[in-house]
Parts: sequence; structure tokens; C-alpha cells
Amino acid sequence: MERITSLLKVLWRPSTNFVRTRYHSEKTRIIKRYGYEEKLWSGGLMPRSLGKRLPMPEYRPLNPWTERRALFGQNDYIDILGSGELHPLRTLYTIPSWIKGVSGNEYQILLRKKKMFAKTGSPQVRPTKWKELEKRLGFLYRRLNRKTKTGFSST
Amino acid sequence: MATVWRSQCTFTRILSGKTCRILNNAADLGSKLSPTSQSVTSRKYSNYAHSPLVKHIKEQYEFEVVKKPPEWTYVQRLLPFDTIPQVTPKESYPSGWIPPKDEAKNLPFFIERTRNHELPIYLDITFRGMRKVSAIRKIEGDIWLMNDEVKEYLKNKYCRYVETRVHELGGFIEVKGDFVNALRW
Amino acid sequence: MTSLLINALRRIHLSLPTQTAVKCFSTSSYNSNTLDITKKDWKFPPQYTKPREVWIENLDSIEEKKLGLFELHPAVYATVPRIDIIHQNVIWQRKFRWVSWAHTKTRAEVRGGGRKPWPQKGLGRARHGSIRSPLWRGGGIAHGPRSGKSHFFMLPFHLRIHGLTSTLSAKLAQDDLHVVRDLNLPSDEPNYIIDLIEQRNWGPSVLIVDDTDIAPRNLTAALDALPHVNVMPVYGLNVYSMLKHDTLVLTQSAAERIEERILCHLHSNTRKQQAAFKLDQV
Amino acid sequence: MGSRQITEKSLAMLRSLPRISLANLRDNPGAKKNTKRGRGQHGGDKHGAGNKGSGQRMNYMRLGYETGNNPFYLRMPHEPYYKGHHLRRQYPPLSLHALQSLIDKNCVDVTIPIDISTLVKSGFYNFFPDQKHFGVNLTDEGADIFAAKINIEVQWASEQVIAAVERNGGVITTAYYDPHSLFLLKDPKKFFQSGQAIPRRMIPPPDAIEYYTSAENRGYLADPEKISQERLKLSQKYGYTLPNLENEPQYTMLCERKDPRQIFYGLEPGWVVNLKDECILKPKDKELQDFYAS
Repeated sequence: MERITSLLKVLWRPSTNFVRTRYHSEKTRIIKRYGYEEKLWSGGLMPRSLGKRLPMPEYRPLNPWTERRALFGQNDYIDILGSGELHPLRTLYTIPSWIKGVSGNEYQILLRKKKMFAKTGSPQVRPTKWKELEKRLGFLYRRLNRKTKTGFSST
Repeated sequence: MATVWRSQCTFTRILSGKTCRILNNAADLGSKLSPTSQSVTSRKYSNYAHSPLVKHIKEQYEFEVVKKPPEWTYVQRLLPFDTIPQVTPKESYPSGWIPPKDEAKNLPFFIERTRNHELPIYLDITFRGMRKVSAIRKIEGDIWLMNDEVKEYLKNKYCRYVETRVHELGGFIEVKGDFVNALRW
Repeated sequence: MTSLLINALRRIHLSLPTQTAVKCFSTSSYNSNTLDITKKDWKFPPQYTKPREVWIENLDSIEEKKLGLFELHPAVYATVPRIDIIHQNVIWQRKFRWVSWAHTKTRAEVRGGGRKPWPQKGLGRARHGSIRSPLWRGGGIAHGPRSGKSHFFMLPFHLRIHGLTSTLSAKLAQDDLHVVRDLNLPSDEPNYIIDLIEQRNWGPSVLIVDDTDIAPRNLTAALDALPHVNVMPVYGLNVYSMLKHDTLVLTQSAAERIEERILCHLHSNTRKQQAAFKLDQV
Repeated sequence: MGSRQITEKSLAMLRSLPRISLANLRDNPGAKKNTKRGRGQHGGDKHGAGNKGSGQRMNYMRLGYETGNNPFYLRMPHEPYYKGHHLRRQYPPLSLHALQSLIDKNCVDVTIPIDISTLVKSGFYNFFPDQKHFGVNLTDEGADIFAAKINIEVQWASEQVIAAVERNGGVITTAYYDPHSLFLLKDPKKFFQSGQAIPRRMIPPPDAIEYYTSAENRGYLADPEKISQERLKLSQKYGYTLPNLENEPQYTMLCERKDPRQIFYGLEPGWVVNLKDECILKPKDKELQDFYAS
């Protein structure tokens, strides 16, 4: 008996069971859609154009000391430091008069604009613009009347 | 035809004289109308058509120009103050106004007077009288010491704790409640 | 922690006057005969805070010379520096002149689009009424910016005065405010100004304020090439420019003029200026 | 320099901090509140107007409107207690106490006659002629403490006020001004700068003539004889001794009155005041003189 077991030990090899294992790292990319060129770049962080440089805007830093920026705000306290007769609003020469010093919603500003331009040649010279102005005013008039919350409504 | 002629007549009349008269109706503005045609002393005509036409308009009335007349003091007293006048010391102030004391400048804190020489102590009533906050403004110096003293003073006077709020940079103390008369000690 | 910081600051501050005192002594010993010390008597004398003393400097040599001592009123040059009020002033200066001209067309203004592109039913397509609807490419913009939007508002009068005094006080406290006797320069070379600023450690950008509208020829010629050094009359002075420039240089007369104007407003009836802004009354 | 001084402490802190510039400037933390973005179920897509229906699609009716019914507030007949109130003359009040404090603070000069322009100039009193304000009503609050000898001209005064002023040896007159004159009195500088001639003062309207001609009210159109009688009567009623005006050192000041056609003290109608050259233009023309004298 002992001999048999020793013989068996010599002769017998445990049968190896080949289990097919496939790890993720061993996977190869399955070729699908052969001949299709993928437009999306999957190779890195940023898309690279082949050979050509992407258009990058030239760095143009703002000059903070142009005359307009260097003297920004001049004469804003002219009613305090000056003789007291000129309002700072009167020193804003570049702003058109129909909007200078006006605060209000679009309807109020357009109404003022229309009032001031009606006497000029604007309705005759720029009829399309004038028509659109009036159209917009009509639209805003209706919308504000319908949608403005009056305070009596619960929401 | 007659009506047309009439209307034309009216039109020319308006153009020639009446407009001037209407414009210069405020005769106080030194209207320039000649004595022959239109008197400055306004006479009332019953009808527009009955009023005479203006023929000749006088250019300039004669004025006597007086430089620095004795009446100039009456003009000067009408002109507004450049700055609010300083208070000259008087022996008594019947209105109850208290002049600022000089020795107050040596205390650790100081309340500046307003431009109208009043104490800057105000009462703010909000929420329809539900919240009353009295404020002492324009404080300079040691505001925390002043806060302690205000609290102590009001606590002794009213026998209850009062809440205060100190704004150090703004230089004011707010006291919850109406203590304006008490704070003007 | 905060108290520690404050203590530290206090110590720094306490050490400062001694330094200045030493400096003062040395300079006065050098030219004691030319130094003039002005004690001013104001129409509205300072009540509690002591007046500030500044050196009157010169511009006619690159080296700094002290020409005299000058007193500044604490109500203007030594008020509490309220950073929030300075900030409000800057915001106001930016906004009250700002008009936004950005503009988009609505579906009503874009050309065309009156016809229904395809029938409502039967084609299996989504229903559409106009090719200029905001959903379409090339259509109008819904809720876009409309041209001529004004951001105007007026900051209350006394807040603006407080902004000026706060900024002037902060500038003086941070050693960025200098008073000079006059603006006469020996040459009209820009390099002279650059050297002078470098020597005195005034920071690159300097705002020079004079009492009059007309600056000396040498100064204007030199400043033509220097965009970051600017001259302004007193009435042009403002919070934004003071903060934009590193150093503020006032002539003696300008400093007095600013003081006079602000003190006048602080002690007069300003009912008219405080009234609510009305466009037809300015 | 105390360590707890606000100004000194904050300026000393600034010394060691970096330079304040446009780059590091900011508001107080928490001072600016951004508008809320809609959160939750609808994420702002309904703009806070709820779901469908009236909340989204309509404005509510004006207060009191009952969809065509005769509204509640109109069901009762109208009882016009205040009928014509918008046409009545109004006189914004100034108390004697306020006047006294103005005198104490040197805002009102007692050595010259006081009228409404003086009160407006003091900065404490304001009125609006375009809002039916016809001048000042001097009220009797503080009549007991009032102690100034003044020559004052007001538009309305009660008996107690007249007594309080006259007890101190002062003189009070009630005078009417038309709204145009009141505009001039409110801002004389603006009027002088406009370069117009000073107009005449208008006579009072019919319903005010009675007040301004009665000596009890010290009206400016009343008989001076009667006024002195009334002064005596009032002093006996309130029990004070009336000082003799003739013996006063300020007799000329106390006797100064305006002509019923005059607006400013010392300046006659028809004159033009030039503030820039400091001169007065007086009309020499006979016709103008006649006009302004009438």
C-alpha cells in the first residue's frame, strides 16, 4: 500500500484546470466601424490640431493710462469744489441729451426719447427706426399694463 | 369776401401790435410801449376789437443808474447767508438753548454741535411707532466710555436696563427706546 | 487676537511720531532761517481733533527740501476714513455716467418671419409660426439687452462730501498726500519728473492738483510724455482719480481752497443741494 | 492722543495697512445683497407667480372696485366737510419758541425789521407759494418765554401772539402778499439775478380784506390810530404795561413799515437791482413812475 502511494506520488501529477481569465489590462480595443475616422480627440487633455497652430488671440494688455482712463471722473465733484453753479451732470458732454441723467425702465426712457426726437427730422429721415421705436413702445405699453404686479395680487 | 378781408385784418393786427401787448402783459417787466399808442397804465377795453393798435414801440425807458446807493443795505440783508452765522455769547437764552462749553473739549469724549448749533440727538420712529430708537451722533473720542456712561445714566434714571448699539467708525450710539429728552442732559 | 493686533498697531504708531520728530529736528537745524511755520486761524476752528501739520515741499530740485510747516483742518484732512463710503463714491462715479449701448433685435425687429414656415399639422414636424422666433437660428433674441440703458443715480450730497474728506484723510494718513509751495520746475524734461518721483518714493503715478486752470509751461511740457502723471484744477478733483493715482500732490493754495470749499458746505444751509434730484432743475 | 480715540486710532491703523486704491477697495461685508435666484421645484421659471390662472395672467382690480357693483365707498352720500380746501389759503406755522431760538442763535437779526424773507433766509422756515401757501402763521407756542423786542411782519397771527410780541415792546403787523410776491420773498437773490424790475404788491382778495384792515389783527391796511388804541386795549386785557414807543432807542426801526404796494423793505417797485455791478436802476420816465405809484 505504501509502495503504491509512493508510486502514485511519483507518477501522479495533479491535473491543471485551465480557466480562461481575461483581465482588463489585457483587453485590446475591438475594432468597430473599420475605416471610420473619429473626430473627437481621445488622446489627451486638449484637442490638438495636426501640425497647424490653433488661432490664439494676441495678448494685448489694456493701457490703463490713456487720457480717457487717466482722467476718468474729473469734474464729478464740481458742485462741491467749484463755485457751486454747475452740476456734475452738466459736465458729461459725451452722453446724448435724451438719456443724460435719466433713470427709469425701458418704456420711460423710450418715451422720453420719442418726445425729444419727434420735433427733429428723425421721423422723416429714419422712418424704419422711428417705426420700430413706436412699435416697441406699443408693445411695452401693453406688456407693462398686463404684467406689472399691482400689489393687490397675492403673488 | 368780406369775411376773408376781416380775418386778414385781424391777423395783421395781431401780428403788428397785439402780440407784443400780450407778451408784455405783465407790465411789471418794464414793457416798452409808447405813450401815444398804448399806455402802460393798463386800461381795460370791453372788447378785443375796440382796443387800439400799437403804432410805435419805445425802445428804451430812461433809468437812473445809482452805483452803491444807500438802499444797498436793504439788498444785502435779503441775500442768503454764505455760512450759518456763529452764535455770539449772550447773558441769557430764553429759548432754552444751551451754548457749548469750552471745558467739554478736555473730556475723554466730545459731541460736536450740528451746523445749526444744536445737539445731534435724534429720535427715529419706524414701523408706525412700534420701534423707537434714539441716536446720539457726531461723537468723537472714547465712544465706549461714553456708551458705559449713557447706559449707567439711563439705568439710574429709569431703573431698567437699556440696550445700546455703538457704531465706532460712524461715531454714533443708538439707544433702544425714546430717551431723547433724557439724553439732553 | 484682535486686541493683540490693535496693540501691535498702537506700538507701531507710537514709535512713528518719534521718528518724525527726529527728522523734524534735523531739517529745522539745517535751514532754520528759511523755514516758515504757518499757524492758521480758521473761520470754523477745529473742535476736538487737533489740526494736522504737513511739510511744504519743493519741486524745483530733485532732492526734497522742506520749505515750511502748514496746518490742515481736521474736519477735511483727518476725518474717520470710511472705506465703505469711499467705495460708494467710486461706484457712483462709475455708474452715473454709464449708459449701456448693447442692443439686440427682438423677433419683431428681425427682418422677415411673417409667414408660417410650414402647416401646423400633417408634416410630422414641430409646429412653428415664424422663422424669426427666438428658438430659431437667426431669430430674434428674447430678453436681450435693449439699447440706451442708463445706470444713472445721484449719491446724496453729504455722502459725496464725506467721500472726499475720507479719501483725503486716508491719503494723508498713508503718507500719500504732499503739499508743495508751487509747481515751477527748472526744466521741461520728463526725466526730471521721473527722477523726482523716484527720489522721493512717490510711487509711479502722481496726481498734481493746482488752484488755477493754467499750469506752468515747464510742467505741462514735461507731463506730455508721462501719461501716469496728471494735473488737475481743484474743481476737477474727485475720489476716483485720487485712488487711481498713488500719490496726491497739492499746491499750498489748492489745499487751502479744498479746505475752504468743504468747510463752507459743512457749515452752511444745504437744503437745495440735499433736495431730491430733478432732471429739469440741474 | 488717547488709544481709544476713534479718528486717531483708525488713521493710525491705516498707516500700517497697504495703500487704499481702486484694486483693494470694497464695501462692508454683507452690505450688498444679490437678488435671489429662484430655487426649488420651479427654479424661477414661473417668476414667482404661481401656477396658471389669475396669478400669472392678470392684475387684480383696483382697491374698492366691485366688478361693476356700486362700490361700498360710493354707496353712502358724499358729505363735503372739506369742500374747497384746495382753494383755501394756507399759512404754514412757525411758533414763537422757534422764532426765539432763531433769535438766540443769531439766525434772525432783531436790529432790522423781520419779514418772511428773513425767516426763510434763516434756513429754519420754508414754504411753497405754488402749493397755496400764503405766508407764515405765527403760533403762540412758547409765548410765555418769548423775550425779544422785534418789528415783525407776518401773514397770520392770533391774539396771544400779538400780546406776546407787544408785551416785550415789539411791533407786529399782518400783511398780505400775492403768490407772485411770495416767490420773490422766498428767493430774492434768484429774482435779482433775473434782471427784472421789482413788481408791485397786489391788494388782498375780497375775503381777506376784512382781516387785513382790522386793527385787532394789526392789519397793514388798518388805521394807525385804531391800532394804537387796540394795543392799549390788549395790554389791559392781558395785564402788561405797554412801553412807550417814542422813547425807545430803536424807534426808527420799530416804526419801519412797508408800503401796501411794496414787497421788499427799502426797495420800491419799479427798481431793478443789479447784483453784479452793485447798482440799482431807478426809473425816471414819468409814465413808469405813474404806473408803479398807482
